[in-house]
Amino acid sequence: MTSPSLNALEGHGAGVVSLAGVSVAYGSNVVLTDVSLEFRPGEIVALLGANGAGKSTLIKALSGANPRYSGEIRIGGDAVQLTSPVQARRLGVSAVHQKVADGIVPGLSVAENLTLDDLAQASRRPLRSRGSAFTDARAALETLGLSWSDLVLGSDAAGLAISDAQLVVLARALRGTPQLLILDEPTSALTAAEAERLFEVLRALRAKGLSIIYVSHRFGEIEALADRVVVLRDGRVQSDSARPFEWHGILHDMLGRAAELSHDRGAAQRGHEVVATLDGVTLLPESEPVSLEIRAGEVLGVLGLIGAGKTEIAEALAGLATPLGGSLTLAGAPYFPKRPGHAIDAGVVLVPEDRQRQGILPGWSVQQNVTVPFLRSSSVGGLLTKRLERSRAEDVIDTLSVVTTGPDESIDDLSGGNQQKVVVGRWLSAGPRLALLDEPFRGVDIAARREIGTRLAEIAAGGAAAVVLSSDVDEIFEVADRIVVLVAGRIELDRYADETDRASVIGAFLGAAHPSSPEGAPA
Amino acid sequence: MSARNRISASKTSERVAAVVVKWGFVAVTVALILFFVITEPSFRTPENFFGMLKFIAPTAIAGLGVMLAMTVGGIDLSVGASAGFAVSIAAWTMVIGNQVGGVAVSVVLVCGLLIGALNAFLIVVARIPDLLATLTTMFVIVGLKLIIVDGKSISSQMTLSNGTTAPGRFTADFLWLDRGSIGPVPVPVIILVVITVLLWFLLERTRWGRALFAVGANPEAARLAGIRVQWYRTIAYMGCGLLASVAGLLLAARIGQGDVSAGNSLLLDAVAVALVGVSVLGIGRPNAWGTALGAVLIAVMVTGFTMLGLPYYAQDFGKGIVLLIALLFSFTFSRRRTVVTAGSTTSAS
Amino acid sequence: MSARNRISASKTSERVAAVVVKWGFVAVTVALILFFVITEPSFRTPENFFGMLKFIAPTAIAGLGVMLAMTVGGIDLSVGASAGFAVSIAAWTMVIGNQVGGVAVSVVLVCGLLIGALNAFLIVVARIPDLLATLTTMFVIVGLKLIIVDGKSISSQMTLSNGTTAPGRFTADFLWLDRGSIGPVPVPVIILVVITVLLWFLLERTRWGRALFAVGANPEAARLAGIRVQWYRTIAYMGCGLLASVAGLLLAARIGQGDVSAGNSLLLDAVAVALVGVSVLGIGRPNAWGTALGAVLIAVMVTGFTMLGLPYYAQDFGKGIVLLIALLFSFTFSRRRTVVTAGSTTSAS
Amino acid sequence: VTGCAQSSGTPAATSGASTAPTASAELPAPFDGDPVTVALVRQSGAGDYFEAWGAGAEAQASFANIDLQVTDARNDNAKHASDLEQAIAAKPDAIIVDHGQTDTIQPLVTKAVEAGIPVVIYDLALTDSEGVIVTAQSDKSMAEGVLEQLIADVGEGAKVGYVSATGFAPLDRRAEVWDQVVADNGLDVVFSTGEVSDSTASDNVPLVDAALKQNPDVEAIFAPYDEITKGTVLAVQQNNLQDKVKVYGIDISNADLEVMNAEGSPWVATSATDPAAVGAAVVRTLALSLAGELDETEVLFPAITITQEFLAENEVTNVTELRAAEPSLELSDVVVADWLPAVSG
Ligand SMILES: Nc1ncnc2c1ncn2[C@@H]1O[C@H](COP(=O)(O)OP(=O)(O)OP(=O)(O)O)[C@@H](O)[C@H]1O
Ligand SMILES: Nc1ncnc2c1ncn2[C@@H]1O[C@H](COP(=O)(O)OP(=O)(O)OP(=O)(O)O)[C@@H](O)[C@H]1O
Ligand SMILES: [Mg+2]
Ligand SMILES: [Mg+2]
Repeated sequence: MTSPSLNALEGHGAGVVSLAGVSVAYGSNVVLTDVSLEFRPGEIVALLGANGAGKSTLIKALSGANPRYSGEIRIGGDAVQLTSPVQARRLGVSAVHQKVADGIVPGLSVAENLTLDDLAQASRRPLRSRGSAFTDARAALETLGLSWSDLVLGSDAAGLAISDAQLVVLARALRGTPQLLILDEPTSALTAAEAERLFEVLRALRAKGLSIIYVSHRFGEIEALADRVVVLRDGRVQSDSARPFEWHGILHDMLGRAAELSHDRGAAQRGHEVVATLDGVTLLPESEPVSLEIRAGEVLGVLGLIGAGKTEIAEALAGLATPLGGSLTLAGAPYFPKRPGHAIDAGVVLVPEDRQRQGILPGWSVQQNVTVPFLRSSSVGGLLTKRLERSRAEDVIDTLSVVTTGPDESIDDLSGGNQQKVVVGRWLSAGPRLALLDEPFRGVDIAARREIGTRLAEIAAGGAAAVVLSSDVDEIFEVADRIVVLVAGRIELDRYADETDRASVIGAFLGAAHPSSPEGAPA
Repeated sequence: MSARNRISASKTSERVAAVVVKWGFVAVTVALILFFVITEPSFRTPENFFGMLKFIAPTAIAGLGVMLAMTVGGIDLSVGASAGFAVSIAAWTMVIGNQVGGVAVSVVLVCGLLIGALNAFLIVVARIPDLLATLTTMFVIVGLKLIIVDGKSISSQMTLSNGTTAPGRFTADFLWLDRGSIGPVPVPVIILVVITVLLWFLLERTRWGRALFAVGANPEAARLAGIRVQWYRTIAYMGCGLLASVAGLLLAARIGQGDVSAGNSLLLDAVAVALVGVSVLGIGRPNAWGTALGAVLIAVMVTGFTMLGLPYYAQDFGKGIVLLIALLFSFTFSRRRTVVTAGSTTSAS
Repeated sequence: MSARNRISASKTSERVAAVVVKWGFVAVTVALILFFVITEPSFRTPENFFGMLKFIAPTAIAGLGVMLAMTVGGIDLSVGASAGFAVSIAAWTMVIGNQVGGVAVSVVLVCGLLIGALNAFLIVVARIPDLLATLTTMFVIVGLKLIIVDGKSISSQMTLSNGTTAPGRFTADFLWLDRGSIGPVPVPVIILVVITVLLWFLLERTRWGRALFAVGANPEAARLAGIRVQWYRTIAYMGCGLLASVAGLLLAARIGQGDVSAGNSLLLDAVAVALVGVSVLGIGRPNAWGTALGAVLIAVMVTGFTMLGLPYYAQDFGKGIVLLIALLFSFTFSRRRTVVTAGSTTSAS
Repeated sequence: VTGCAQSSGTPAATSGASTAPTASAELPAPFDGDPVTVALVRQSGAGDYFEAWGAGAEAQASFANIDLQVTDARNDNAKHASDLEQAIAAKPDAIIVDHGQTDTIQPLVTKAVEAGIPVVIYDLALTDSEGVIVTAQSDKSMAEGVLEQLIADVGEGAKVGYVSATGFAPLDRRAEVWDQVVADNGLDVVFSTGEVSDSTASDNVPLVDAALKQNPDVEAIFAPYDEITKGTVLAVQQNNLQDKVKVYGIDISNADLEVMNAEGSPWVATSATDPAAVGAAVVRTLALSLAGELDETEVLFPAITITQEFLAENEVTNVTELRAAEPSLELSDVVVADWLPAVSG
């Protein structure tokens, strides 16, 4: 651990943001204790920590979104009391929060969402013309190197796919050139190519003297981007280190125990018994039919960009949507799940990609969130049995180490990653025959990722099939025995992990999507 | 349990706040009852006690119907109309159709289910937002009722269009619904208690109740969890229609004739009672006991204020103020924001 | 630039559906107007045209108030009560207080703002859900009004409690609000049009309007973007109270006395009109023109059906059915969620 | 117009069917050509009383070749004003205004008179009835009649209750009589309650119930509006006081008769006109005036007091039978002509 505070005395210069003894409590629950840190111009600081360590909480305090913090925050040497997001932005602090949904106003157009802050600015002309909103919106997108058509800019933001919504929120944060830019897991909903573009933008901003706080669970990104790594554990600063990063130590600081950055899964398992098949299924309106065998005893990783058709595969098998064409089989028999209940009864479960919209029952306890798909097996003759419910919930909490006060805590109070663990855990707790996981690692920390990976391997070893659908090459290599690359509804590659290598997978994955792309593989 | 799990250690102040939120409303009701018991001798008789419950039973039952619609995230503005429809149909069946009470009850209950099914159809299949759909149903049902009875109250001995006198009348078994009692307990009170207990049991103790709430909390997540969302919404609206028609049966038995105006004033009180029910006991979601308790509070206020000799308009004011105090306890002093989902106004698109 | 843009790829059938959704409601209104114009000679006179608009103006204005509350994601059930309060207060000021019309108007408007502020206080500060808060306000306001006027309608020459005769009366300038006209256009119609245009302009063309919508659609996003959520909600409810009292002023001028029952029938129609406004024109969010159009549809139905000689109860039924048809156009035939993929690929490379 | 066909279930039309009166002369001008258009602008048409009144008016109108254009404000006085305003704009041959608020209707009636449209008002107090034909059922006489019976039954100084509401013109007029009778006879008013709502009958039950719990020794209750009377009767029965408490009401309908006739009913007397007959008589008044055959400018329809005993003696169970037992209700000799017999009943 190196101490950066040697330069602290020089820190009175313009642009330095510092925290001294900052603490935050939710009710009587202290989640951030005595945090002292300094962020200097022209520096990208990675903020790491396990799920529930307090990263988002720190960011909310620093961006004015949660005025109820104690301790001192200084900006450019002046002590300030941050009371609202507007005030923070006026002082040069701009943030992109973890929940994308908290940044998008449905019903307003995409252009209006890109220029949402203007609505709060007294200096702006009160009259809004469509044209000027579009001009401003285009300028905002320009910072990310994007250019969207007027049709898109004029349409309702409610219809934006999550990755595009994330881009909108990012572009908005970059308007008005902040001094300190805070990004809370910005890439969890982006594809590699979009992430790479974002990194270029961030590097350019750093060169211009911005300071940037970057939260991510993807270490590759941090290695490629960060100048410093700050680790939070249980609400305290555990370490603060400069390049070159000593990952072994950082992981230990994060988790409180030794862990490895790279994970060797050993030999890829090969399943034999076919659990489910797609026969000539048309995934996207204009794509050719594909066929795919899903086998018991192996973890299948499906890799593809957003829009490649991954979700369509999952939805067809889970009974959410009927595929455009073709047929399915399960355990050798024709399979027509008309609704999710049929699929669940047949042992096919789906961890959906959008946790907030499709996974969580807001206001409900962790326990009730866990048991909701299994009401029948949690009850005797229709009567819900507390004991059955509780044991299932405790099982999920234990196997995935969910940070919570217990099964009765409201799911709303859990950190994002822990919410995701609850959703993943509940679906795996059923002992499925076929488990489909659509982007299951969004926002979960490395330890949880390992735990989920281990659970998937166990499920496969137990004679069931697991399918992970992801747009992240690292994740796929970490969990999958067999890798399928999907491009625009077509299967571009289908190999066991030990029969191929990253280069050819990435080639199939990106090559087809960007025939002339000069970009290399994402980190 | 994992060592990394957080420990909750709520402070005394938080616990006090929780108690206020949980029992504040009940305390207001009890305080009001005590006040009337002390100041008004006639308030404390058992007759008055059962009389109040009997008087509020139709409102409470209709409120329980609205509560049921609220569990799936909706609302039903047609309950008053459905109850009024039930009154006229019951009278029509017995007085003009010359049927016995049992037949009338069956016809009315079937009509209630059909009205519920109509609401469900408009909301689930035709995808009209619940507030709008049930408002429309309200107009249609009121109009239909008046067309059926030619805008007139149906009473026995009335002269029919063919010049003959109506053959039937409200039968004794039907009137028993209002006038009968088991021991000292009037029948409407028994019906109210039975329905409340059944609904409480259904919602809080069975998996079907849990599924209803899941549909209300996040329909998409519920669907993915294998819950038949559309089916449960249909059930909830049909249940609401059924309960509204039970309320109508009690009203019909009370009035003893097919009063055309019956049920008109039920809607606002039923909705109020269901909404209040959400906040009572700090539960923060639609629930049966809270709804019944809200109804009791209204009954206590109406009776007590009348005994105090307040004119009806001062009662409105009193009702508003007491409601306000109760709500302050439930919401303002509560740490967490209670989510009341009562009706969406915009489409899903 | 994205090639995967579903909007651009919309099929003809989809475009037809979009047209149906956008214009279906308008088409129903126009068809109904045409029908009455052809069948009823007295329907097609300019007097009737302005008469209908004049008749519906208070409902439409109260509906616009509800619409304003809906923009911030709320609703206001106290508009009918506020309008009724305005009627009694206007009468009290002129008849008992012996003031001129201008004073009465000012007093009423201030009262409207205060009622709106009370609602805002209950919702924003006391955190009571809007439905409950405004329902409570409704009871309180109705009760307060009746207490102020002793439950009596205030009319000129009435005997006061001290035995004297009320000194004042409704002044001519006040009555002009209903009886005056500019050219052939009655004053209430002018007021309605002005308010509609102003609200449309405010909501659709100014940043304050967009901020109101943002607060309604996603308060958390609005808060994080620096929009003063609580402030905008307060403004919306105060605006709603103001509009309700304007509606009350028009009613008072029309009735010419402090009718205690005025405003009672306003609530359901005002809410219906605002809700219908959401769906009209396929806009999918509260808007001024849609609300006004919904009010016009009601006026056309009431007038036309009366001319056809339908009894009042058949009108209820007709109202329900026409509403239903309009809603089917707006919701049922509309496509489900539009998915826009704006372009996840970057353009520069 | 259409209401005529649908109103066939009313006592009015039934009686018309059974004792169909016929005219003994041809219709005079202006009734001998195209139908005469008359706007009937009603404050409310809902409830049994108003239903029957409207049916009677319609029946008489169609007999006299009058095309009756009915608007119903449903107790919304603002709509009542709008309806009247639109009726004037439509330039009918005549206008009947049924009920209404003085200050609301007065200026519009003046406007109509100035526009040369003949106006007949019913049960509406105008400050300036110049050029207007006034008809009324006398609220004063109705209240006096039934209260006379009350005093006769329970005597002076009795403990009495009062169930009514304020703010409604007829109820306010009845209240004046009540206050006078209370003062003159030294009655001891132990409670005053009541309301008019969208469901008046059932909404008054809890109010009276509470009042009775507190004052079970009350001897008589005056509830001067049949919807309120019904609620009062229910509350009395609910408290098992029907043998001790007498209820006095106003108005009559089939539904009311059922309540009065019920075994042990406390509703001992009511004061009433036959609404269908009154509705028809108002139309006749208008017709005679248009034909130039009406001499008065004011026509009052007398009320009679009906007691429980009278009903029992004559075995009256519905309005048709009541009419037979008490023919004066039919108003068959009020405002009639050889070409215009009473048609409603
Ligand atoms: N509104 C809240 N009420 C109570 N506790 C909360 C609330 N929000 C967060 N917490 C708790 O605070 C702790 C820190 O949460 P925070 O969201 O800051 O974690 P994080 O480091 O961002 O985790 P993740 O990587 O999962 O996003 C968690 O234990 C969480 O349960
Ligand atoms: N041809 C298309 N045109 C427009 N939008 C599309 C098209 N194909 C897919 N989409 C939309 O893009 C989004 C993602 O598509 P899909 O679910 O097929 O991709 P995916 O591979 O599962 O991607 P991810 O799960 O990473 O978002 C969805 O909202 C989908 O409706
Ligand atoms: Mg976080
Ligand atoms: Mg997907």
